[in-house]
Amino acid sequence: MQIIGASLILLGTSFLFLGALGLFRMPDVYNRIQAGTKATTLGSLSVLLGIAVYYPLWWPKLLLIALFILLTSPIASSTLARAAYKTGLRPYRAALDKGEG
Amino acid sequence: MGRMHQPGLGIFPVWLGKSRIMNTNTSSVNVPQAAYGWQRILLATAFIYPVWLLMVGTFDPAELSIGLIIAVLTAWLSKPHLHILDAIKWHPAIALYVLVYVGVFLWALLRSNLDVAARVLSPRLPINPAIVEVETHLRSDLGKLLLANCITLTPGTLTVDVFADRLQIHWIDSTPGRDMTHATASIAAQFEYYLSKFIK
Amino acid sequence: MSFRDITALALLAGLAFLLALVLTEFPYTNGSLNGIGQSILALAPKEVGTANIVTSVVLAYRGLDTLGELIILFVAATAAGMVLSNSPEEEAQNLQPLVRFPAAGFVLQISSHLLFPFLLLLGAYIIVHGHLTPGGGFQGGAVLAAAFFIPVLTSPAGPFSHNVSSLVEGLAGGSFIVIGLLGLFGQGYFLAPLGSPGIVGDLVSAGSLPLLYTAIGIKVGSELAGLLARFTQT
Amino acid sequence: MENFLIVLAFVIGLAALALAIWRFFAGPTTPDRVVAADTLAIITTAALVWLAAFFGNSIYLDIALVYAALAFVAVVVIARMIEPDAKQADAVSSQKEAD
Amino acid sequence: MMGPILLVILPFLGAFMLPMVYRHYAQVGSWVAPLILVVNLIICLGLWHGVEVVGAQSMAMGGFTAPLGIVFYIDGLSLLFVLLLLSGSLLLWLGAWHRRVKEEMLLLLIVGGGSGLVLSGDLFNVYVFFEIVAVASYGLSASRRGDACGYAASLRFLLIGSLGSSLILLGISIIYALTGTLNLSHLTLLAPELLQGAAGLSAFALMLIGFSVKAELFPVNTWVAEVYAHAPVRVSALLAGIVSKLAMVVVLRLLLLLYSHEYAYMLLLGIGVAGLVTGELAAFHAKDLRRTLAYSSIGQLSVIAIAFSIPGPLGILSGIALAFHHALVKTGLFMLAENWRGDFSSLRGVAQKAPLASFLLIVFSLSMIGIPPLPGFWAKFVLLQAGFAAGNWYQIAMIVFLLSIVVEAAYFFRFIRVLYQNSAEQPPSMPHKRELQPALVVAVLLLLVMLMIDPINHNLTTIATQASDVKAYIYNTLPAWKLDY
Amino acid sequence: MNLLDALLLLSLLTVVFMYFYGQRRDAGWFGVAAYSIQLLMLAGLYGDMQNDLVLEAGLRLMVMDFNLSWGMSGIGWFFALITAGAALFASWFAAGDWQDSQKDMRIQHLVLALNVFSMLVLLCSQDFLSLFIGWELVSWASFFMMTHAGGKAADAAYRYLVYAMSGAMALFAAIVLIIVKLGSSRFEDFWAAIPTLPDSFLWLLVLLFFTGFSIKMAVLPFHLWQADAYAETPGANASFLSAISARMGLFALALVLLQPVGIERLHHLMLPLFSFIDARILLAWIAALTAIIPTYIALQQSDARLLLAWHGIGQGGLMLLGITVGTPLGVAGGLLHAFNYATYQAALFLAVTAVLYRTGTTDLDKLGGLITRMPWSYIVLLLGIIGLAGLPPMNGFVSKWLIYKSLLDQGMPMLLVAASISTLGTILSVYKLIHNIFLGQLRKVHYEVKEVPLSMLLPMLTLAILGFITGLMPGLALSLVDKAQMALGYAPLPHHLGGLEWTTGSLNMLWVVGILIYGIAIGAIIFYFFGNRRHITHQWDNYAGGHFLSADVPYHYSHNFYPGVMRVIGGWFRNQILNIEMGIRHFIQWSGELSYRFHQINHPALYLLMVTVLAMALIV
Repeated sequence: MQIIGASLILLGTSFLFLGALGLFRMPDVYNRIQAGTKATTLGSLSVLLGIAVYYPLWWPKLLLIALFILLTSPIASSTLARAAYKTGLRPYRAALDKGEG
Repeated sequence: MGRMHQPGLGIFPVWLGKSRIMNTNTSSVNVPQAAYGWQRILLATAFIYPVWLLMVGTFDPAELSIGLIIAVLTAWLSKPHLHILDAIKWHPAIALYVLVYVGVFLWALLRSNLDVAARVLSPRLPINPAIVEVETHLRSDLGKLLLANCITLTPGTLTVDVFADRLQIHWIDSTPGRDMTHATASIAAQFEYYLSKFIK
Repeated sequence: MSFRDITALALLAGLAFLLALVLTEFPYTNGSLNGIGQSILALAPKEVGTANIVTSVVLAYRGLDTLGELIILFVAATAAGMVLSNSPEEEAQNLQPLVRFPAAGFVLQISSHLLFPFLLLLGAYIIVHGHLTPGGGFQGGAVLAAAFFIPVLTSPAGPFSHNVSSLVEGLAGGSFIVIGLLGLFGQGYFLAPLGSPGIVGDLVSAGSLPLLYTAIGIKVGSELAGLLARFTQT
Repeated sequence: MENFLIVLAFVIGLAALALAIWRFFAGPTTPDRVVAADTLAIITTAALVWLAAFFGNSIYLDIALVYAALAFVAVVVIARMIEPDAKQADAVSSQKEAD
Repeated sequence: MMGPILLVILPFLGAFMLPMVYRHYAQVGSWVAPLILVVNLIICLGLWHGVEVVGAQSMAMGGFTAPLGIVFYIDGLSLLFVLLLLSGSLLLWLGAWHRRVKEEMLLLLIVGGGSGLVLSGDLFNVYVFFEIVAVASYGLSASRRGDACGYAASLRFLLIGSLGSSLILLGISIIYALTGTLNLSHLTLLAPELLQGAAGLSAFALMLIGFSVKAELFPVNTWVAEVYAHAPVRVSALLAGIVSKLAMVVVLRLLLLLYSHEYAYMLLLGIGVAGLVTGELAAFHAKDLRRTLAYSSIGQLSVIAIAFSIPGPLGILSGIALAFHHALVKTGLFMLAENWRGDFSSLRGVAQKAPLASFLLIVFSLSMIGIPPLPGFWAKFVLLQAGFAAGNWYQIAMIVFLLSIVVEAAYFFRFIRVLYQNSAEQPPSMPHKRELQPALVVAVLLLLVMLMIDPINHNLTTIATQASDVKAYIYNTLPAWKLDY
Repeated sequence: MNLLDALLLLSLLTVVFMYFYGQRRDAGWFGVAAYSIQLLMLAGLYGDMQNDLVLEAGLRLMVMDFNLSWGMSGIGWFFALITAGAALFASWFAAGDWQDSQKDMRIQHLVLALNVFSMLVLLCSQDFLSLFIGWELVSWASFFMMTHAGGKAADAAYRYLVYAMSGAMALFAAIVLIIVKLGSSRFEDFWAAIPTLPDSFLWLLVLLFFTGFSIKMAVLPFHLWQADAYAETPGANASFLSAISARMGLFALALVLLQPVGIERLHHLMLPLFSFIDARILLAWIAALTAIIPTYIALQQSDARLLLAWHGIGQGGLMLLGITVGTPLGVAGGLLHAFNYATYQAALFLAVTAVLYRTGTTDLDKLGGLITRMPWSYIVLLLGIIGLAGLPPMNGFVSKWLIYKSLLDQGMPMLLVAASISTLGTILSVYKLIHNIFLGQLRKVHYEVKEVPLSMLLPMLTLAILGFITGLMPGLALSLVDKAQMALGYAPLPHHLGGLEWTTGSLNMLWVVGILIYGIAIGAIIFYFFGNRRHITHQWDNYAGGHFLSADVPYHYSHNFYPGVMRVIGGWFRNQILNIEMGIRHFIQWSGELSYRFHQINHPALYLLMVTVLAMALIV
């Protein structure tokens, strides 16, 4: 059982790392938002789940945290993306031309 | 553009202060109807109280009673925000639809993460971003919000902004030649289907 | 990098070095908790009745400091309000100051409706459990303030009644002091604990401390909200 | 085995933290930094939960919750602040039309 | 013993309630602040009487005794400065801040915080009250509307003030790390053992510099001139006259109780002399009235620092006397400066238009310079006595001090003589009645002090002796079980 | 309440009265009455001024455990007499028509009364604290007297203020040092302790006291302020100021230092390194230089008031010289000179003011020939300058004679030579004064000038006559000097109405004047009976440089008056002291600007860091 928990935590941190890596590698802010928020959301959920395996009694609060992250993470990314768009940042140029063409 | 939506956000409880401003400044889009005020509060309490229970995690009588008071108070203080609850379609199978929706959503979240993982880990960094607009049939604000959130968390897409009935979406990989508008619409439609079961 | 920056950096480095030298003089052998700390650890559950020792220090042994910190925040809010508000006349008429920001995007606007009750509840939870868990009036107050602030942020043109916020603020601060004065007139000491300590760990325990924390929480919340709203609206 | 997994997770988490911090400092635009901050916040929330487990004390969960809430608010606030104000927004949009 | 805490709490309560009262009962609202001040004044006088009868006392907050809880220490010194704060605020209130809610609130908060500052017997508590006073003064200093320079000055004030506060906090944490306690009397007990090392003394240095920001000491007083030049005169008077002294009192307490050490005395003396020289010279160079007054207050506070750095009751006595005199006279001077802005040359011929104000200006200036038989002379006289009787360094400081008096006379009369010259242009108007009233009250007080110099001297001597009695401080504060330790 | 209390009270009441009613036209007459009564009261105190007794005033204060008391001794009484007299004449002069030319008579009356009062307070001081209080009162009162005219006077007064404050601070330091050392501020305690005080401490005290007092007297290195300040003060008050104000320094110096420390002790205070110079010689030479240098500066002046004011400084040096000689003869000479000087200097200033009143200027280059228009003023000025030059029959001769005599007796020939040089300069410059104003050609613009009204003429004439009478019968003044001398512990001079009998020589002015008048009478007889008939020409018919000038060639030789003398001594005027003053002033201004800039920094945190690091580095 605890192996499962530990694996979930490992999986979660891996996703967190992937998110951070995406943040690191992606060429423009929109793509960074995509990579960063998605991966970290799932990553943190996974970590929470892993902890819940360790401490089953904590599930109510962990669930609450998870719900909160699920709710706020897309809101934050969307708000950020909008702000970036409003400041006039264009999506990654080379690809955009092709996409519209 | 974005300023079209200015629903009446009575933020701090102005009604306490008998402010002169209140009647003039709240917009007409979603004015809370006084007649249904208490119903909404009741409904909101029903939503809020379980959250309290989740927070405290016990059934200690003191916690329960204080929690009830706080829940009602919170609901009352949130009065100007409660109009979004009007969007819910009430019918017996609502719980089921919500569950299905959550399942679909989680599945999409998982897929999207794998997608991101693949892209990030790929040495070529296969991305091809574009911004696409798509229409939605959902009418309520809550519905559109949930839709936007879903789209944000599904593979390769990110909601940048929402206008009256269109969503502005950033694609991480828009393959050349593919009809992006159509592809987006299909994704939106998928979630819309489940959402429209319980939200206007 | 100007000469001034270099000077400042050199000075900072010198200060750090000197502080490090001073650090070597500290009596580490005593352990981190020395005389007073140990006394409080031993006495607090019995005298005050909080599960969270920090709270007993914050509200009982050093209740006056807490009041002081509360007032620092209050002063800051008042001062900022004075500086940022447009003029006394406008203030008196409760006219809204000029708005610099346009309304927020749809997503944020709608989600603020969802977030508001949640944050409110969270704040209340933190405040009410201040004597049991870490956090308390200040942290809970911050969450409350966030709850009230997000709607302001999403639509700065919306009405934020500074009158009401200052009213709530005054009442909450006043009630803290009144509780303290009750101690003064009842027990002869300002902020003397009222009521019985109760059973450590219960929600209803530690006498009047939860009430104090509630007062602090509401006060901090309204204050920070008002302050943030001022900053946004100016 | 499980200890190894946990330690590995810890190391990976640290690496993630490092990358996010790098982005936070590297920029290059303000939105980039905010994204990094957002990511950092989520990672920290997870770390706080993990800390609660490490100490076996559930009160850290409260901290995690409050932290998550406040961090979110902070990110949103900054996102709002970097949005151009009314005048600049018009300038930006007109420029967009000119494009 | 409810008095001391009421001194602190009532203004706070008043500040909390003021907006509400104003909102609903505007007429009542304008009387809340003075009422509280008067009540506090009465309480303070009652306590004073108590101290005269039974001597210094302490009072524990919440019933938690000394080393654990927070204690207030009530002796002549603290009550004296509370009295100064209360009466000064009352004077400055005179018909001025009517219906300006926020300013009145800040004034009340300064009163409450300042009373706590001097009464408190706990280091961290002192810091908290100091912060209250500091933040309120940042606010007040920016209370003139639409003055960009004033805002910039206040911002700088805030900046350096917060830096100073952090230094104080650093010093307090060092002390706490060294001793494990924050109670002043407990610290006094432990000080000879634990605080006379490099760490303890550097804590003093940090705290001294932190408090110096508010006490306008060298060289962290660079905010002074611009803030005083742009803030409303009442605020300048309050900050220069009263608030700065409160910080000095804290420094005095630290010096007396914890740091009777050569280094501490010499540090304070050095800072004082440097501040005296730069302050007076800068005042000499200043080209407008309010900056001159601001720099002059830097010089005066440096003199007070020098006085406090002289070991023994005579130094304390002279410091207190100088502080009081400066508070009184600087208030009066700032009041008169309300309408007299700008370059000196624009003040030509003012005396014909405002003979009374000009006369008061001369009297205040003479007292400031220290011309007998005005009270300023006696304060300086005591300081010189104390200084010349102390060691070599102090004698050098006294020579500098004497020379600075010459400079002082030079800059005061550089603008006073302008007032009496004839001018073709229309001179600036005379001070408004609401500024002239407090100035007149100050003048009357000055006269009273001059007539009663001997009883005042005796009282102050008692207070100074009491304040320098470290043993009494410990015995009055700590419970018996701690003393055996 | 004794007579002294009444005197002080009356003086104070005069101040109060002048404050409220000073603007009335008859306030001057009230002043005359008040000062006359004060003078009478002082006369009434004549009998009380025995040996070294002090008449205590009723007012006593106990301040800060120090006794403050006032009382009058002989020396105070002597100077008080001069003060009240000078005030009487100033007020008399101002009471009449002269006040019409003034705009601010109320303030003038007020500051005069204030000065008299503060001087009386100073003269009555019986301990160091009351001395300092009185000293400051006098300083500020005279500052206000100088400053109220505005313009250049205010600048001069400001300069005076800085000097006075410096002196006061030296004094303050000395007083506090004494108090700290002895624990008492009473004169007696100090005097009693003097033999026990170490030389170094005494040197310090002598220097501090001398600096403090001599600034008021404008003794040499501190002399720069006085002439401008006195010259610019409105006429009546200027006469008062120059007659007595600076003498307060002399009084204090005599009271505090010379008499109690004693000339003997001063004589044994050797200058370190330069052991051939002792304190007494030092003081004497400073006094002698003060007598010389300002006199020759006066010679350069082209403004009558400035010229007179510069002479005041020189005469002060002469008085100090007499006092420092320290024999009964010398002290009597110094004191008598103070008295005599007051009479003729007041007369001179009033005469010049009279000229100013009629012509509107005191610029010596713009006047001339007024003798036909203002003969009485001419006579007053003539008598005055005879006194100033120290020639018989005026009283200046007597006091100078005493001083020279004492110098001779003490074997100080070089000082005598110095004093004579000073007198030479005086004679040269007073001739310039009278010539440029009254002699020579009358200027066209002054055709219509008339003699000043009787209200102004009377006090001038009275003063001049007073000067003549005390010159004729110096015994009158010497009997006053006796009192002062006894208070200082010197034996009174054996004197009679016409002069004195002294071991090394005697003086009888009655004889001297008699012979003088006899000589003049013989000359007149020769002139009128045996000489040519009187030949009256027009004032413009004159000659200069050997050329006759007719009435149609206006030529008045006043500009660059003593070119020859100036060519000889001009090189000596290098204004070294002025340069030092300028240097100090510039240094203060420069460092003031530096300090100001220091406070104007935009990054105050730097200082904070700096001082923190420094303070911590000192201990760690």
